[in-house]
Amino acid sequence: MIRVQQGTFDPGAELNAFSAAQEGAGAVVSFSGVVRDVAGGLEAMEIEHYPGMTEAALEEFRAEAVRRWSLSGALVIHRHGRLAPGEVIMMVCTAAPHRADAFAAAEFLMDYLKSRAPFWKKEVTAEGAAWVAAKDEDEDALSRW
Amino acid sequence: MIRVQQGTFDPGAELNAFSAAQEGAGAVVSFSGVVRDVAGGLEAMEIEHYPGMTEAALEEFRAEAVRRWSLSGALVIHRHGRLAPGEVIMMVCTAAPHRADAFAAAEFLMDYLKSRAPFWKKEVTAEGAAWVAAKDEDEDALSRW
Amino acid sequence: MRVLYFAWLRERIGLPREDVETGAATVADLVEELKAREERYAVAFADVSAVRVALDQELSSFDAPLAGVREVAFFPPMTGG
Amino acid sequence: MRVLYFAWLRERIGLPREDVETGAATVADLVEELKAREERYAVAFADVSAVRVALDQELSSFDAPLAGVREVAFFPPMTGG
Repeated sequence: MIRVQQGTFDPGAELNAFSAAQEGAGAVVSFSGVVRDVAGGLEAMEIEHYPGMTEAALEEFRAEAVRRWSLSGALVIHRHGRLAPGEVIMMVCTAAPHRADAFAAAEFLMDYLKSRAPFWKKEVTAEGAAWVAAKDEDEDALSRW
Repeated sequence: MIRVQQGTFDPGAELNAFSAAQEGAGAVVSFSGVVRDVAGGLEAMEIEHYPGMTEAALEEFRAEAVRRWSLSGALVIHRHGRLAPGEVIMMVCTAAPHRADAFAAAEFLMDYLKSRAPFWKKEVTAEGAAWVAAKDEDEDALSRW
Repeated sequence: MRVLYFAWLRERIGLPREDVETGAATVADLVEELKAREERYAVAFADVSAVRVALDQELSSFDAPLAGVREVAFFPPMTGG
Repeated sequence: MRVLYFAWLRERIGLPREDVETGAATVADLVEELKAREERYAVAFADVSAVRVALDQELSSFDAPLAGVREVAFFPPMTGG
């Protein structure tokens, strides 16, 4: 399942609901991303996205993960809009009979979310607002899959 | 922090409490292990451990993970005693400024928990009870660290 | 053809979307038409190595043909997760 | 010296721990003493490649010296996680 939403969510409740829905999964991996503060103080993180393409991209990544690894399930949640430091941005959950599959699928989904899902982050501080630059290391991370 | 306990715990509540205690962590990874059913039907999973050595081993693995990666925190919880199918066995949480560190540390902790923490699992079915054999692939997984 | 702009491309061009009448054969041709139009487009597309394009919501490339395409989106490298 | 047994070693030997009077120099020597003692020890230690040992709660090896050691534990390969 994938969800793109403006409102916040509860990672612990999502993890528990996801785990409860799995059949035969011995291994459940979760990743949650949190808005980090920056030097000088972050007022907000603004996340822009491309409605329609975002949902299609996340669903494509999720389906690809299910094709590549033996998973009992995978979940992607990603927020957009204006977030404060400390707020949760997104979450990935994967479940599999064995831990190697659950870990690999979660890392795969994160790498694709970072560099192939149409989200753009802007950091707002007292000095102004600046778009977050894509990192070479995030682009490079895709080459391992 | 590490915890060795007989009673169950709530993975979602643990994840939220762990995340809330992190400073400057943009990335939180969790792994939870669940008792899987087996062909023929599992009545229980009995987990024996070595009190004293268990706690020392988990704390050693946790400290080693903190030494090797830039983590803001790491948590290991492992149960012992008689567990029913579907019950949570253990959980690892790691938090870091960047996702690669959080993922690597969680996988490192899992590999060490599997093969170097003094726990022994026994599967109880209608046909009797059998100790779970250690897997070569779990032993081999240690060589990557 | 509907053209969308995101992030700093949207800010530099000053609008999130517009309908464009064009006979451009490829994405690169469309970009040249836009750059010729007004200074703000020329500024936004000054370095196309920093620009990504999607055709009908699928990531594509600047040499892709536009025949049959209804929606073109321009944006910087993505920073999700 | 306190000697502990876990998992199927505990089951085959029939007790979880015992105090052993021994002058064994190494873990391997101690194992030979135990095996000579009774059939159930000989069975439990028949294949020591399947047995792990901890000295004072630290993983160790069969050629390790026992001087100063207070607690020896024998168990199969661990299956945590």
